[in-house]
Amino acid sequence: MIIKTVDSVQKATQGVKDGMTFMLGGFGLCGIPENAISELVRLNIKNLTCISNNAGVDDFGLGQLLHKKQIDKMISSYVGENAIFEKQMLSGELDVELIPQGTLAARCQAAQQGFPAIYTPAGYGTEVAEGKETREFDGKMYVLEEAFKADFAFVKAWKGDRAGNLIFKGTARNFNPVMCGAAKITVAEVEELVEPGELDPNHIHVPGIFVQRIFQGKDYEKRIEQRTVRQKD
Amino acid sequence: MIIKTVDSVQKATQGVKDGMTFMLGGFGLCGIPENAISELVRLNIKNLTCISNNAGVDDFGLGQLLHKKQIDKMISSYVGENAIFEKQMLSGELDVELIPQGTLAARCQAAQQGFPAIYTPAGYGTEVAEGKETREFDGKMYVLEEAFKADFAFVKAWKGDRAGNLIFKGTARNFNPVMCGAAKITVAEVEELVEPGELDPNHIHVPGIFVQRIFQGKDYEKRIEQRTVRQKD
Amino acid sequence: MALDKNGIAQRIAKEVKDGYYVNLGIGIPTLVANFVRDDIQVEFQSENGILGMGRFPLDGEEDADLINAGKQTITARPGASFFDSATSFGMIRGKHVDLTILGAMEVAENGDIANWKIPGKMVKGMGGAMDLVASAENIIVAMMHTNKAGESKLLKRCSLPLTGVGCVTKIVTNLAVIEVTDNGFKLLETAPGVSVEDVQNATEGKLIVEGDIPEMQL
Amino acid sequence: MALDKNGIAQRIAKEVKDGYYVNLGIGIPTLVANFVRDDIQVEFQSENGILGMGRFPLDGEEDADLINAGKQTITARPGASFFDSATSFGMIRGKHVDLTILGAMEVAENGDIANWKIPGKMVKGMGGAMDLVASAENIIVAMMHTNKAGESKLLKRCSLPLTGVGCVTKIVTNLAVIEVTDNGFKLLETAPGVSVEDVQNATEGKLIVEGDIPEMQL
Repeated sequence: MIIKTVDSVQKATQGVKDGMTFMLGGFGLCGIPENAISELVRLNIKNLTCISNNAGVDDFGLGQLLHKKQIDKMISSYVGENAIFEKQMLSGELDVELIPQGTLAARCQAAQQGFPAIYTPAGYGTEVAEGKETREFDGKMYVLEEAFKADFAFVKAWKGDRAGNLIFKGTARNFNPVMCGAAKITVAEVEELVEPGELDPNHIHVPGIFVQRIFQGKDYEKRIEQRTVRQKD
Repeated sequence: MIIKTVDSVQKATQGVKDGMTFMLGGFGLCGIPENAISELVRLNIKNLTCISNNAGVDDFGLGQLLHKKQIDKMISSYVGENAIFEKQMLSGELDVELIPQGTLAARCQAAQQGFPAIYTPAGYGTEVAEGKETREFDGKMYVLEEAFKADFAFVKAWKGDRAGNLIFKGTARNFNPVMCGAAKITVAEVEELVEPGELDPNHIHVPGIFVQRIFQGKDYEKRIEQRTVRQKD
Repeated sequence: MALDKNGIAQRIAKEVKDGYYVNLGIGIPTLVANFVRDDIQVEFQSENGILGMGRFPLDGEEDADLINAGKQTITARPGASFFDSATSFGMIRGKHVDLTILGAMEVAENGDIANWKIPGKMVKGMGGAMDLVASAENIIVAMMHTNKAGESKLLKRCSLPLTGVGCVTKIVTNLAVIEVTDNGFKLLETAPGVSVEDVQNATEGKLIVEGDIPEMQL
Repeated sequence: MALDKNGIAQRIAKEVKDGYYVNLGIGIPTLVANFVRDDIQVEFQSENGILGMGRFPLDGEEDADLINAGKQTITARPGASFFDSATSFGMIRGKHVDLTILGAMEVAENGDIANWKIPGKMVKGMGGAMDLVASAENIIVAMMHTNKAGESKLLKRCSLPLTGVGCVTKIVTNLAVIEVTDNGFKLLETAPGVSVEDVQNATEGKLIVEGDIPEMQL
């Protein structure tokens, strides 16, 4: 098989540069590529454009890159949990493109699957559609949204094998699968790296062809944003 | 949970009528909804339009419907294994729309996911694109292909639970998942029907929301079209 | 007496029918799950990738890999499934979700909704709301009838940036149940102890009152 | 001496590089897998939904649920994965497959290919071929240089309905290896014992011959 393993986050992030566009998986802090983000913070590359549903919190996730002012532009659907973000955005330091969450997913998937653009009803008649082509199909209006272009996609899976095949757990799946193969280079970090053949080929969520580099992540914090519990009945 | 079980193929096919458009899963004879097809043959409904990658063989799969002249129109990508088909097509009895296999999959998926149409490079510059809108994105030409509209989708899965969740085996998956939820009513037949909770929610290929009726299939023949073996080393 | 948030949720719960897949927004909509009848089968979808969302976990049983769209820890019910964001919005865009319940800052008498941005003040983003309102055919808004300044949130036209156009089908507030019709807001029910005049006074958009208006049954 | 089908497959196998994901069409292309070097890592994709296709099964170990796009029973290698048809063509359309090898009835000097239909005679359908040739950047055609009537299959223009336009990058026939350039067919190698004149005579399209043409190494 074609082996995708690299033995460190340093090798996994080789080639990242100032001014690049990154996709980063995760929803809130759930399923984010913690190891890759830490390394991007350490490398201190600047002027980044980040495509990510959310922007982390002030001191975790993408919030760390915002804190060091490494990001010029964010493309996200919801950024409500992040005060640094809000400050940089209101001051004009940070360029922010807010887009519907389903459109974000669809533009990633289009990039992955070679669709140049998609038509979605989301945002029609709102400022999201301003300057975009709209079109009627069967009496309903749609907005044309183009596939994303990105240099790197950083995703995090639960298990992966050395051929790059990935399996996710629970809702930590979210945007991770649709970003795989949607950038020039996809870097996957996993909680458990196994040998090819150990994962049931019927259960694989992302075939290895969509992944260029895979590595065993470490020290996962997996922070919970809104710990909510019920009382015993 | 919302229970989708029906206890017979008769109940599962309730509402099928002359002149309807059906989607049928399977690739060749692999993963075809054998029970539903047999029932459609028995019901002897006519003037059907069938969206299916292939047309079965003379005496199995969709070939049985062709044999009884129940089908007016086939939308397929490859029909090379079926002499009845070829005869009906050449005589003009059968209307045939041949489309690229990836376009077939994409038009099903578009219907499932609420995309009105998709742009694909497949078929550009060929007779497949005649009369269709074409368009350039980033220097490459694409053809606009509309989402399918169908009355029923008949699919076959390996395992399913009573909530309609489906899991497929091997390459019997093929077109089945993308047809689920792509028609007004999706009917799934399974080799093994289990209780909700028995399938790992991480392993489900098609969430039950895309399935309206599910039933325990029986007497699966699972015919092999091209039995090919190697000699022991 | 006007309803509180739980009262609004309780009234909306009556709109949830047997066999429905339902997407609940953050805030009052989340409370609706607590009031759905036990004898009907309903599944909750959360757009971050779960169908069959269950209750909050017991203390100590939280799983960082299992949250809802509000980032709260949750559990999965038997028959649940997990999926990626593209599939999730495929369900929504493809109209497989039967009912969407969400909050709003403003609703207009033509069914327009605004709930994601106050220019210069608050810009959290639309999340999945624009996809939901553009696709769903059954959209109930749960909100207070007026804002903190006492101004009506049921308007002739929205003043804030829109989330979606002509999409809201019903509104349940602390004062009333209102249907959005081609001709404007049609009053269906008043909250216990709330008069038609109270509703009229709190509604800037055109309010249609036909015949006797029953009181909400909770 | 002109090559036979296995010879063509053997020569094409040299175009398969370490780390390639490869899609093989029906016919001669299928034979290529037999000749790929053992010391490089290659995975075969079959568009019906498998990556990591292995050898044919042993007698008695066939699985009706495990076939390739030619409907033949196959096996899966360690590290294989199964997926649906939309994902499969996502791989293809998204240019994740590195090399596509397929047969043809005609190839034109501008890279056009025809391989799915002979009007009035043969209409089997294009299967996945139109998707493959419209998307792949590295497309090798495996075919005999002439048809059964002895007519060239390397033409100025295709006479049959096209499968794709300007897409073929290389052609390996029983007589030669030919690159499709902006200026026409460029002769790269001749089969053992085949002369440049033989190739010229069998090629209707413009054949570019520059310098000494080496003989194929198999």
